[in-house]
Amino acid sequence: SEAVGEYALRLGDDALILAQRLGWWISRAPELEEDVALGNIALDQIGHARSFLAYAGHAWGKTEDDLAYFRGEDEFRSCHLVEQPNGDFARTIARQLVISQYQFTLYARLMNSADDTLAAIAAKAVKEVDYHRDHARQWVLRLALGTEESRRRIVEGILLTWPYVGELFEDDDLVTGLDGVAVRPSGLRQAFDTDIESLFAEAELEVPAVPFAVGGGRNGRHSEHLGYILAEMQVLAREHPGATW
Amino acid sequence: SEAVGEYALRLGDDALILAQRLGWWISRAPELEEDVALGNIALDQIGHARSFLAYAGHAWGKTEDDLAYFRGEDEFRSCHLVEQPNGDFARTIARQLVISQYQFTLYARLMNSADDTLAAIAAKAVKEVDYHRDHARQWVLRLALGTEESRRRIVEGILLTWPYVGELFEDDDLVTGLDGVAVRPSGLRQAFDTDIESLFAEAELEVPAVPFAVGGGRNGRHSEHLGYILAEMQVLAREHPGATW
Amino acid sequence: TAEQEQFDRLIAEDSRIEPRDWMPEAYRKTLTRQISQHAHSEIIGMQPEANWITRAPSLKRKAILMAKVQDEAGHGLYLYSAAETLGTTRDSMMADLIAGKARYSSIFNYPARTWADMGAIGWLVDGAAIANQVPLCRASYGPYGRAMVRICKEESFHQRQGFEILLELANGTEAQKQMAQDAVNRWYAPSLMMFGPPDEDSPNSQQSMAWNIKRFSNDELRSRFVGMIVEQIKTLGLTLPDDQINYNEATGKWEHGPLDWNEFKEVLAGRGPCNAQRLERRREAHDDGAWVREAAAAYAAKQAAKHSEMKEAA
Amino acid sequence: TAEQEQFDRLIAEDSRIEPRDWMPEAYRKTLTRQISQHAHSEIIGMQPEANWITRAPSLKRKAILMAKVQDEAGHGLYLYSAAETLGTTRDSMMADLIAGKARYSSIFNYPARTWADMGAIGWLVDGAAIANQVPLCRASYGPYGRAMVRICKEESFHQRQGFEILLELANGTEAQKQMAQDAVNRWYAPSLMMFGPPDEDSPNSQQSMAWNIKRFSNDELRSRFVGMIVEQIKTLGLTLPDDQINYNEATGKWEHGPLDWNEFKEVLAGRGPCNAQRLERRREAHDDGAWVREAAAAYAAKQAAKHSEMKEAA
Repeated sequence: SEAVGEYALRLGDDALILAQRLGWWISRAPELEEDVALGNIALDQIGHARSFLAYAGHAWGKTEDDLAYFRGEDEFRSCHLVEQPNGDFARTIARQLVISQYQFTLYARLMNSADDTLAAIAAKAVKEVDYHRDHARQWVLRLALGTEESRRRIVEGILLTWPYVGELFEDDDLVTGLDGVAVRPSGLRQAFDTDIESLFAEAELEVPAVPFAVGGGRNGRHSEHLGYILAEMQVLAREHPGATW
Repeated sequence: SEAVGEYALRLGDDALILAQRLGWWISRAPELEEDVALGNIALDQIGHARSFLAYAGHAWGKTEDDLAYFRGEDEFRSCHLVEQPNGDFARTIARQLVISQYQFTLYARLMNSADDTLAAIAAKAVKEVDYHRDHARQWVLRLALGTEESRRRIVEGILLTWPYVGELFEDDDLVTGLDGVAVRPSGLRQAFDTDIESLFAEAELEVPAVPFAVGGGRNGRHSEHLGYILAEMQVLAREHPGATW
Repeated sequence: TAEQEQFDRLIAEDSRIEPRDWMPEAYRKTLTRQISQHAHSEIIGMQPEANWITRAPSLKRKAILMAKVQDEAGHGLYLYSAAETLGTTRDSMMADLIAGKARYSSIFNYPARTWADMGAIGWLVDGAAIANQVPLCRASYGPYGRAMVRICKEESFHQRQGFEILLELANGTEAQKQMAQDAVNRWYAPSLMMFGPPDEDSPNSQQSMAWNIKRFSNDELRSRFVGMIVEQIKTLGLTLPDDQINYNEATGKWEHGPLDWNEFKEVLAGRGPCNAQRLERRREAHDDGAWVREAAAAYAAKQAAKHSEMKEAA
Repeated sequence: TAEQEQFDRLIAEDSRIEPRDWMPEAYRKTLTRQISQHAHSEIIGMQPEANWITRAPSLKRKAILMAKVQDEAGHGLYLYSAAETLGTTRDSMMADLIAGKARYSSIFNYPARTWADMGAIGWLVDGAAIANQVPLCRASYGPYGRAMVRICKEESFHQRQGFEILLELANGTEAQKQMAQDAVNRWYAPSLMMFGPPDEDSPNSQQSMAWNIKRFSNDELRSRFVGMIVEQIKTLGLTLPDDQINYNEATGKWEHGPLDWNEFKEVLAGRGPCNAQRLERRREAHDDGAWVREAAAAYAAKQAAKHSEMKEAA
C-alpha cells in the first residue's frame, strides 16, 4: 500500500543519506582501518537503503534509482540527523552513535512486523547495525577517555548532534495508522535513553541539555543541508535521464 | 567571431568560478570587514564574468545564463587555479594574490585590445582588480609578518597554490591567432614575477620550489574540483529549464 | 539630578541624546541590548540567504543576492559601532552572541528551503523590518537613529528586490509559481510575529516609548504591515495564508487571523528548526577566524612600533 | 658466508624467503621499497575513484564503487603489513609518503574526470596491475607473495566490474558511449606505461628477476596486456587510441604504437595534473586524523594499565 511505501521511504532515505555522508570518509579517514570500517558501515546502509527503496517503489511502480535520483528535496523523508555535516571524526561518531542506537532497536522490533518484506529486511539489517552500534560505542569510549583534545571534540560533537535526536522519536498519523506494521518511534525512546546512559556513564559524559530542533523531515521539510547533498548525489543521473548504468 | 568568443569564455569563466568560490565566504569570513571585502571582490568578479560571458554569447547566440548554467564541465574554459578549494583564509588569500596579480596585468593590457568590447570591459575591470590585488597583498603581509601561526598558514597556502600558477601563462593557438585582440599569457609572466618578488621580499617569503601541475583548463580538461562546483552552481537552473528568474 | 533633568528635557523636546551626554543606566542598557540584538540579527540573518548564493539560478540574481548579504554585514558593522558608543565593545557583544547569551530576531531560525525564500525573505522579512525600523530613524539616541537612516534606505532596496523575485516566479512556470506561494505561506506568520508579542503581553514597550526609542506599539506596526502586504500580494497574483485579514472601519486598522504565539515562544526558547545550526555556524566562523584577527592585530602592533621607532630616530 | 649460501640456495630452488630468514641487505631494501610503493599506490589510488562515490549514477554502482575503494584500503593494509615484516613500520612508510619522499604508481596522478573513468580505471588500470601482479604471487618473499594472492583475487573482480561499467556505457545513449570512448582514450597510454620503461631503459629489473621477485620483463608484461585488451575492446564495441597495435608472428608478441615516455617522466617528476592534489589530500587526512590516532593509543594504554593493575591486585 502507499502507506507502507511511505513508511519504507523513511527508512530507506535515512539509510541512503547517511551512506552518502559516510561515503565521503572513504579515503579520508584517520587511519586505514577506519577507511575500511566507515566504508563497511556506508555499504551496509546503502544495502538497507536499496532494499527499503526497492520495496517502497512497488507502491508507485518506481525503481530504487527512480526514488534515489529523481525525487525532489521535498519528496525525501529522511530525518535531519542524517543530513547533518560530517564535521570532524568525533562529530561523525556522535551522529553514528545516535543513528545506530536508534536503528538497532527499530530494526529489532521491525523484525516482528506484520509486513513480511519489512520484517525480512529488518532481520538482515539488525545484525549489521549491531556492529555499527558497537563501532560507535567503542569510539565514543576511546575519544571520551583518550586525550584531552579527543574528549573536548567528542563532547562538542555530541553537543552539535543532540538537537536532532528528538525528531527520531516523534510519532505521526502514518505510523500510528500502520499499527503492527510500522514501529512507533516514541516506543524506541526508552531503550535509546538507557543505552546512551550506560555508555555515557562509562565514558564519563553527560547528555547535553540542549533544546531539540524542530524536525519535519518525515514530511519533506528538511534541513538546509539536504539540497546540497542531493545536488551532488543526483547530478550525473539527472544529466542523463533514461540512461542505465 | 568564434575565436573571440572562445577567448572571452576563458576570461569570463575564470571570473565566474572565482566568484563562485569566494561567494562561499560571505557569512563565514574571519571578521565582518572581510565578509564585506570578499563579498566585494566576488561581486566585481561576477560583474566581469557577466560582461565577458554576455559578449562571448554573441558568437553562438547564447545569453550569459545559457553559458553559465547550461554548459557541461568540458565546455568550461576556466584555469585550474580558480577551481582550487577555499581552504582556510590563508589559502584563499594565496589564490587571490595569484589570480589578481595575473588579472591586473592582463586587463591593463587588454585595454589596448583591437576588440573594442574586450577593451572596454577590461578598462572597467582593471580598476576593480587593482583593489583586489592590493587587498591580497596587504593580507599576505599581515599573515606572513603577523603571528607564527599565520605565517605557517600563509606559507602553506602559497605552497598549495603554486602548482597552479604555471597554467596561467601558457600560450596556445587561440591566443596567438588573436594577435592584437587577445593578450598573450606568456607575456604577463615577467610582470607577475616582479610583483610577487617585491611582495615576498617585504613579507620575508619565498617562492616555493614546487613543480607546476599540468593544466588543460583552457581546453576543457579541468581539475577534479570543477564537477562539484558546477553541480552546486547549476542545480536549480537545470531543474527548471527554460524558466526565467 | 541636574543631569537627569537635562536628559528628561531632551527627551521631552524630542531632541537627540548623543554619546557624550549623560543618560540613565536603564536607558543605556535598554539601548545597548536593542542595538546589539539588532546587529546580531543582521549577522545571523546573512545565513539563510547565504545558503542560496552558490545556487542562485541566474548570474544577475546571484550578484544581487551577494550584494544583499554583503549589505547585511555592513549593517551589522554600523550597528555594532552605534552600540559601541554606549560603552560595550564589539568583541564582547560577539562573545555574548556566540555563547548563546544574546538574542537575535527569531525569524532567522527558520530555514531558507527554496529559491523563492529569497523573494519571501526580501519582501516579508525585510518588509517587516523596515516597518519596524522607519520609526527608529527618529530614535532618541543619535548614533542609532542615524544608523537606521542608512539601513532603511538599503533595506527598502532589498525589499523591492525580494518582491521582484516573487513577481518573476509568480509569472513563471507552474513549478515556480508554486514555489513562490509555498514560500509566502511559510514566511507570512513568522514575519508578522517579528513585531513582537501583542501589546497586552509586551510590558517593556511602554518604557521604550517613553524614552522615544520606540514610537509605535507592536500591534500598531503589525497592522500597518498587514495593510501594506495585503495590497502587494494582489500585484503578485498570490495569496496570503490567512483568510481573516480585514480592514476594521471602526478602528481604521488592518486585522489578521490568530498567530501561533506558542511556536514563537518555542523558537525564541531555542527550539526552532535552525537555532543550533545558526549559532554553530557563527561560532565556527568566529573560531576559525581567530588566528586571522590575531595576525592582523600583531601586524598592526609591529607596524605601529616600527613607526614610532622611526619617529624617535628622526 | 653460510647465510648467503643458504639464501642463494633457496632462491635457486625457487623456494620462499620468510621474515625470520637471513637475507642480503639489498634484497631487503629492494623489497621494502617495492612493497611500500605498492601499498602507497593502493592508498593514493583510492582518491580518483573516491571522487565519484557521492555522484555514482545508480545505487548499485555506488555500492560496488564503495566496496572497491574500501578494498583498496584493505590492500594497503595487507601490503604495509608485509613490508613491516621486513623491519620498517607503517608509520615511517606513511611519513615518507606524506613528505613526498616515496613513490606510488604515477597513473594515479591523472584525474578521474567522468563516471566512465570508473570503468576505464577498473578495466585498464586494474587490468595492468593484475598483469603485473599475477607473477608476483610467486615472488620469492613469502609475505609479499601471499598478500599478492589475496589482492589479485579481488583485483580481478574489480577489473570485471570496470569492464561491466564500460560495457553498459558502450551500449547506452550516444553521450554515454562517447564518455566511455573518451575515458578509454585517456587511460590507454598511461595504463601501458604502468609496466615501467622499455626493457633497455630498465636496469634495475635484472637484479629483481635474479632474486625471483620479478618474473617477466616490463615489455613482456606490456605485450601480454596489449594482447588481452585488444580482444576485450571488441566486445565493448569501442576502439583503442592506437592504430599500430599488431601481432608479430615472428616474435609471437603483441606490439603497440610509440608511447610518450617524456610525459611519463614528467608525471613521475611531480608535474602531472594531480600530483600536488593527491599528496595534499593524503597529508590532510593524515594530519586531521592525528588526534584520533593519539586518542586511540592513549585509551589503549590506559586500558592496558588498568588490566595489569587488576591482574596484580588479583
